[in-house]
Amino acid sequence: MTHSADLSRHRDGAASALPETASGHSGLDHEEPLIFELDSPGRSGADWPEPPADATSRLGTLARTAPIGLPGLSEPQVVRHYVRLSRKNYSIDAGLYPLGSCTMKHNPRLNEKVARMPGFAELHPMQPPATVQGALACIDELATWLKTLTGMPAVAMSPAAGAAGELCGLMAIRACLEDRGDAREIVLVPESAHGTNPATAAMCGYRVESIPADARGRVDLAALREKLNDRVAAIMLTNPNTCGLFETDIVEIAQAVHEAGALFYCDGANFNAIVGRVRPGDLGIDCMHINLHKTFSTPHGGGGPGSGPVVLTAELAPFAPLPTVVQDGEGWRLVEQDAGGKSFGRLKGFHGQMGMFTRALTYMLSHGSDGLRQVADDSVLNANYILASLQDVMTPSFDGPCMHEALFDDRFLKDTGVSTLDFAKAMIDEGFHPMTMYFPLVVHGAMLIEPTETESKASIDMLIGTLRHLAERAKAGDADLFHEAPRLAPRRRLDETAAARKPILRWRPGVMEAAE
Amino acid sequence: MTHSADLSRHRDGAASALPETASGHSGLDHEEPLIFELDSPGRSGADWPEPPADATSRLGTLARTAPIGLPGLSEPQVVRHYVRLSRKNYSIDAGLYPLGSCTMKHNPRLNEKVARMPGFAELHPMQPPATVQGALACIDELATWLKTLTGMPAVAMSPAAGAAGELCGLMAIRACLEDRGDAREIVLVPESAHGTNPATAAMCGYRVESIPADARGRVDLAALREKLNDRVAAIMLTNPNTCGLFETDIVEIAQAVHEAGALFYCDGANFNAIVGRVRPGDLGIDCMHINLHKTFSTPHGGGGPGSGPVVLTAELAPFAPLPTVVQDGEGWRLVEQDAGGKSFGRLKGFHGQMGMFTRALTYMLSHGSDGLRQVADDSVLNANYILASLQDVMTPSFDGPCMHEALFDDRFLKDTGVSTLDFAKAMIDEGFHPMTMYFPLVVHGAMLIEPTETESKASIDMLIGTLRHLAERAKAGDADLFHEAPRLAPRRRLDETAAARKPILRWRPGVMEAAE
Amino acid sequence: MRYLPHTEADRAAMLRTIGAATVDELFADVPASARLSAPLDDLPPHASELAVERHMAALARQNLSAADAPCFLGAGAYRHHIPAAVDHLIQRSEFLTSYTPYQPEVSQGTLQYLFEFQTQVALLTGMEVANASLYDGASACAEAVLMAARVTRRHRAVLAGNLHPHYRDVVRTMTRYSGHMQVDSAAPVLGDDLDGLAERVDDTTACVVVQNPDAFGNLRDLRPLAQAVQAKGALLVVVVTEILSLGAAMPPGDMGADIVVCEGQSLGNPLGFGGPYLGLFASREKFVRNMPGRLAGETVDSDGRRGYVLTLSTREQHIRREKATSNICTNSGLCSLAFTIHLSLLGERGLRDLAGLNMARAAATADALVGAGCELLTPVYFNEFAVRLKKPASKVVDALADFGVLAGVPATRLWPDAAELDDVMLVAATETVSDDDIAALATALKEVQG
Amino acid sequence: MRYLPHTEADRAAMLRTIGAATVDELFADVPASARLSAPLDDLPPHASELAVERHMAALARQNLSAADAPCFLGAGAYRHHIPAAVDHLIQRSEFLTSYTPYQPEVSQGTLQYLFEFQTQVALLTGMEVANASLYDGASACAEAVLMAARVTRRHRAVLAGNLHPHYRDVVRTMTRYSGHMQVDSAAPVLGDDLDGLAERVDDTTACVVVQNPDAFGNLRDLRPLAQAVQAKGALLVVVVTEILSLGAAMPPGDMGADIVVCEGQSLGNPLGFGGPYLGLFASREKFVRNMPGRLAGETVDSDGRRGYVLTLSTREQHIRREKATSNICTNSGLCSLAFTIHLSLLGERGLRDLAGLNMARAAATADALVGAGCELLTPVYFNEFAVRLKKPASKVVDALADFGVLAGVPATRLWPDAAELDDVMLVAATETVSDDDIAALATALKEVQG
Ligand SMILES: Cc1ncc(COP(=O)(O)O)c(C=O)c1O
Ligand SMILES: Cc1ncc(COP(=O)(O)O)c(C=O)c1O
Repeated sequence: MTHSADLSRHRDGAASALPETASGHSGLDHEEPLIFELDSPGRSGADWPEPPADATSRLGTLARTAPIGLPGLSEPQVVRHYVRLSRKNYSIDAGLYPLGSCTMKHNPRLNEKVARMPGFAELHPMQPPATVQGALACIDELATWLKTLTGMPAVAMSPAAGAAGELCGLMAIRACLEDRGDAREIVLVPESAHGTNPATAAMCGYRVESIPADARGRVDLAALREKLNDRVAAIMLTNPNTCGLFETDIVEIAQAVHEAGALFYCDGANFNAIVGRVRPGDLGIDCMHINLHKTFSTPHGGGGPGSGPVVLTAELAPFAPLPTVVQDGEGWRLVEQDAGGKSFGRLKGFHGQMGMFTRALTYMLSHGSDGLRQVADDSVLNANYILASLQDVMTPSFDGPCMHEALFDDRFLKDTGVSTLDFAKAMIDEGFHPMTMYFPLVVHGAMLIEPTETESKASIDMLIGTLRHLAERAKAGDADLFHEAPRLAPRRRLDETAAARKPILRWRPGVMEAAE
Repeated sequence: MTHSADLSRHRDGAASALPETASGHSGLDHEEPLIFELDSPGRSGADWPEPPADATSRLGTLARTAPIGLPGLSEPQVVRHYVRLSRKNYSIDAGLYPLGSCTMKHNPRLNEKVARMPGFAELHPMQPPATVQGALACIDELATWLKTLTGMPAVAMSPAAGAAGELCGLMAIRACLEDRGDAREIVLVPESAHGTNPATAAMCGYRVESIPADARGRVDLAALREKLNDRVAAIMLTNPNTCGLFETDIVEIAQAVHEAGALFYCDGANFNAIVGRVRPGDLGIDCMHINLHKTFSTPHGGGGPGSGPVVLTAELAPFAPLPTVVQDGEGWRLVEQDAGGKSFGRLKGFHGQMGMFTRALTYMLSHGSDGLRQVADDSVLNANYILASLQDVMTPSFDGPCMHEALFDDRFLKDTGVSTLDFAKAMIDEGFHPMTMYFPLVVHGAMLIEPTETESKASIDMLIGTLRHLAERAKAGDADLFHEAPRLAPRRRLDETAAARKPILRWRPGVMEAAE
Repeated sequence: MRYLPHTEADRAAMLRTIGAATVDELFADVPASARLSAPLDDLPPHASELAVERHMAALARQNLSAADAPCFLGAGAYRHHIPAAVDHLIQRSEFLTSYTPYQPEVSQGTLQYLFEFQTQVALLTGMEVANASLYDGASACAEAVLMAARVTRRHRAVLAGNLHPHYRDVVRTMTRYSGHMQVDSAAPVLGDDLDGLAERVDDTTACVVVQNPDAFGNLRDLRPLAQAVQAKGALLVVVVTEILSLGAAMPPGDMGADIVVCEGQSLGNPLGFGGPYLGLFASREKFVRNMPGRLAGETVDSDGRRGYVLTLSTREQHIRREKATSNICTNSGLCSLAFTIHLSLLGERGLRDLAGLNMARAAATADALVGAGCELLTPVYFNEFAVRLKKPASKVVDALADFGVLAGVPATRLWPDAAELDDVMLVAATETVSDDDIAALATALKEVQG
Repeated sequence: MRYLPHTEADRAAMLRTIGAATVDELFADVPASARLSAPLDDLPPHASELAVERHMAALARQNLSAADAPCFLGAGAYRHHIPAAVDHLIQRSEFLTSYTPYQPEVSQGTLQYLFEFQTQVALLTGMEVANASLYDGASACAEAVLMAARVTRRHRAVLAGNLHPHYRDVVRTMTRYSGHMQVDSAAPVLGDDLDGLAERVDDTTACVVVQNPDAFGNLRDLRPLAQAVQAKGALLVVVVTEILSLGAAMPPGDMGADIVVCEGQSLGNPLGFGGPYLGLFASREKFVRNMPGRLAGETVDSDGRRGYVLTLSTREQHIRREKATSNICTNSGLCSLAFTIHLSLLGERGLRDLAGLNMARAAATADALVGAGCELLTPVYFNEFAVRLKKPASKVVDALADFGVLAGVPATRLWPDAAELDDVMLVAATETVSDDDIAALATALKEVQG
């Protein structure tokens, strides 16, 4: 299919809400082919001089001879391609992004600027330490912030994201238990936990057992006590939990876990709710990962990269992964080898997500101790405001106050013919990104709304007004509105079943032509 | 009007093509209030420490005491505001922008990067010359390129845009004529000229007389000869002209003008068509401005800034404005005062549009001599391709070959009830920016299409296909489609008459509320 | 070439459609004598990004960036901290690579910010209306003089002695041939340049142009002047070269100005060796049809929704041609965007705090200079003042540059003929000046002056 | 605080709606003993952009940027020229500040580029399918081993001796507790680490992991190995740490690889002191339901228009939880965008030219080093090779850093226990290395080695 052939492509059959155009474009929303369909062989958006003819001759028969199949585009086409694609995305910059558990807060541009300073961005990870003292100092300064904010004595900086942090923490726990000579086999995880928790436990060779929640949406302490025994290695508990609630019995839980000889992994993905308000170390946890890409505002980037440092107790610290940064009389050193120590090893190619460290530290310095506490306050205030404002038209799953996110379920949609999914898709037409849906699993048709602290009251009022309106229309029997949504987005609902049944995971020459 | 009040705002009366939403938003296209409507007093998106209480006390009664009235927003709101606004704009990055006479070509990002190097961006214009040798060398290097490409011995770098360049050139001409003791009063300008030409001539105290075009869209040489006399100071001629045609008789015109004791100002806005192909100096012109923001790709920025250096003959050079850059044994110097010389003075606060110079030089170095010639070739090729491809359905005003733009008039719309304006607005729905309309004034309902060299064949084919389609629908009597266009843009047609009749040129508190 | 999408096959196919054998044929209208047969060989061939970037970086390295040195230069261009969000946002493709918003349906982004910008400028200057920008402060000043002439139908402009001499020169240049203007300018004075100014107004005077703070940093009360000038039927044009001063000082509008022109660089725009900058232009509403430059205005679309358009275009060259109020077309679009974003970030409070901070930094700098033996010449200043040195200022400034300190602007660089200003240096201190910078200045100065 | 929109009035109004007197009440669920009553005073208070930027710039200045020094470091991270368009485009708000594309209707931008990215990775590696990225090359390598175990239901991994030791270590770490994996790794050899490798495969072996070019830069023909390994029912996992090498060298897919993992940093991503980087993961199509990580796939919307979604999610943690193929959730999204944009800019021709240029630069560097008395240890290399010095490499490298030259990576930094590698240095030369850089290296080396 060539670009211009689009002209003849008419969508027939399916009823569309949008007027037809000959070009396929719709005003400022441009249809955009795949880069492969924009190819002209021999064209390039780079002007590298042709290398000497014999440049690759030393490869002999190992030289690549057949065409690779990469498309040739000029720079203007490449820029346009990605600009057009970008315009099909929702973003926090363009609107409220109330994805519960994701902490879609404003990403300050100062952080981007700092991360690009050549003194950070253009450092090779294997430079002699004397030439990277500022970088090591930066890692250490961030580590100090993390330890101070969490009240924990140690931190492992290299995990690449939250899930890697979980692995780091659980491996430290397992190494520690084995070091105690007390290998165990079970990890307790609440049903409400994020999928990475059980997946990580499994990667650590543990069997996952779930612990029930009580009617208040918290861990059932009594039930937990029953589960605890000498085969339980650890509990993985998210706090505030994925229902957006603080685990009221957390100190007792920690005590019970420790009494049973197990350790307490805390999932800190929701740290935003309590930063500066509560030090998890004061609650008795043993380790916790922190998503710098949530609480500390490094951008999500459409799926990553992230960074998941793990704070640890003194007991777990010796098992932490390498490398680590230490300061001695001569400056900062990077410890890459564990001289006879107990480190469980290396988790990442190099030292960690430095580009996220510079951003997160910039963010912390900007807010300061006072500002970070205000972050927690405002994020919790906003969620409670939403909970209070919508409780008459939607169905909150638990009593408030909540922490930084408000959880609703689909009881208010009962008998309307509208599902949580339908409801969420209608938000798209209204200019909002949907909330997190069907998570956590402990309530039916969950809708988890996390406004974050960087939304203004006006913006939140607009969300509340829109959700009220939608709830009322659902109850008024206007199910079609929901079933047809979204109508105003670059695409209407996509056929996910077909995608999974016969996966097309890459472009292949000729395939599109054949399909038409 | 508060942001949330939007919820209750329904557009009634006027028939809209778009489905209604409660929020006023439409998917990814967000309605956005004015910044003033987003105000919360006391809020700020900057964290300047409060200055010492007595900081402004030295101003006494001259201190500003009453509120200024500026709105208080946080950074997240500011970022969202401008991101949302940006999404309501068409741009060259997102699509073909066939504005004739505007040279909307790709703006390479390398140029942006270079312009932001601290060694350029963070120089104060009044630094000691020893500390800005690289900047002066850069200006001189760009000057060399401009002189070489145009075949002219001198260039004045400070004019801020094309119009300022015209003023620069005409002032040099006037100063030169006065220096000759031969003050004159008339400037000849073709009717097809850009509005800045007569406006500039008037600013220079000249009376404008127009010269007619012949049937081929060029200056009528015979008619011109008749107009020439000893009261004529200069001719201002655009070449290639605004009909997209090369002035075939330009050498003879120059001769005739010079014989009459007048001088030849060439408007170089269309230099893109001939760069590397023709040196205007070889045609006999006396001076010419170059829009760096056209031919040399500095971005248009939604209206500016630009840069309009003027190349000059040796005769005119002494009259050029200050400051100038000269190289001597010790390096580069900035000549800010004309020691008893003939310079007509200073045109700009400082030395010129340095930020555009760095970009333009980067662009030139990237293309090189060979690449710039190819620019001319491809821009001309593209325009002729459009002309040839559409001549059967639209009405070209003149025979080809054309230069870098193809001119059509509205004869093909005769009796269709569709105007040039309607036709152009229909392009918006199809995802294209309209061409330049109703300019030049010499043909009826002009449509001036300049694709530039940075559009691919596929992209141009898509434009051609779309215009064919629209022309056919107009002829098929589908006038409604055109009258209602655009339906798919962020706004439908705006009432310009109302805007001019009772101008609202600024926000005032309370005005919006009252209006609703 | 990375920016040129055509392959040779594309070109051949297009030529076939055109019916031409070669591209050369398309240039048949060019006189044969003027056709270049090959690329000019006195210019280099195309180069990779890497090569070009290296070349330009080498040039940049030959400069002393004000970011790497204590910098106290002002005189109409000021180094301020630009929030990171500003540069990010102005680089949005839709702002950076769009044209003048002539098609309002797909230009609401630009039009709305221009409307907001105009409002901000009007508020800052204390005026009723403002336009969508001119090239820079100096050319705006010249346009103000021309507009005053149109409004008053008079042809004489009186310039105060302490108007920035570049502004004075641009006024002279741009009025030289236009409308028989006569420009009466005075020499700079270290004292009060308002003294005797009103007396220079006669019944042919279109306007008096005065800068506040003046070129030596003096902030004055212009109300008596405004009354005197207007009593004689002339307009008062007030020039502000440091727009930030209006965060602390009484606005020209409150002092009675008829037209206010400013250099807007300080907000959102880097020093950039002098350009592109941003001319602000505000006036009384009744003069609006005589204004130069573009204006964005509010209206509604055919669905009744609020929207914005360029308006009152009958003033402009593309409609009115030789009768236009100015020849300006391209203006300072993106610079006005940077300005309005920066000001939106600051808001009322941020602007006032920043202005106060500038005053405090300037006072600290002045104290240090007085401590280093300089005489402070400016009694009431915002963030810029003049000092008398013990040696010729141009020598001192050059010597300090060798110490890596950008100390100030010698008055004689602005007024080369004013021998009495030989030992006078203009010094500006903004929020970007640190205590270390001030100490470095004072130390180096002691070293140089002895 | 500039990032926090609420005024005190907003907060009060919201508390009223909630029915709480103070925000403290909302934290009532926190055990009293753990409530902090005030901001932690061992951390500094909030600061302006200017202050923060100064602080961070001071840290950055304490580093020797590879942009300011001749840089010959490789060993799994390579300094390449990144086209300016890449960084511009990845900073588009809609890419930078969006989440994982779980809502496809408003995420087509991300989904389509992921689909394109997967295709590019498949083409480069010569494999059938690729995923939407993992954290980095090393963790991708570990995931490959785990996947091989799932596919083969075997539990032993054989690692070639010249696998980058960081990769080896990450494999060891991530398999330590997972699925009873047994990791058999060998010591590095300056010769051929494929020698005897196939013999280490037994019927419990899930896979053999081999790096190509290996950690010393040797490019080898893996076809015989692939056959031998697959004949024993094991999979061949090929690791590529310099993805650019695939612009010149036969792809692992053509050599018979079952799984290919690469470090993708070289395209589009800065050195950044080691991260974030980009794990590429490709395999045979038949293994796709065992793949870790996200996959974008093509489908249609309800209007029949082509579109993209995340698919086969039943492999992933958010659906399958403890049965998932990996625990990965957040991946390297934006890094994959940078990669795909860079590769789109290069295209087939640009990639090949760039790869050839790297080979030429490396050859020139090798010549200069041999000229300076080094012994070249790598017979067939792409842009990286090992040399034997006359002195211990770590001393030489430190001494050269004092000359402002980043000369290479001492082999003992990677293998601290390999005394026989004491005088071996790894050297990489990309297109960013100029003739002057090479001369500076050679000169400084002669100085240091005598
Ligand atoms: C509660 C919770 N835990 C863990 C994670 C995993 O973090 P990451 O995506 O950074 O691996 C998430 C992320 O969505 C989460 O919400
Ligand atoms: C032919 C022509 N001349 C002059 C100009 C004026 O240039 P500028 O807008 O840079 O002042 C233009 C710009 O549109 C033009 O097209």
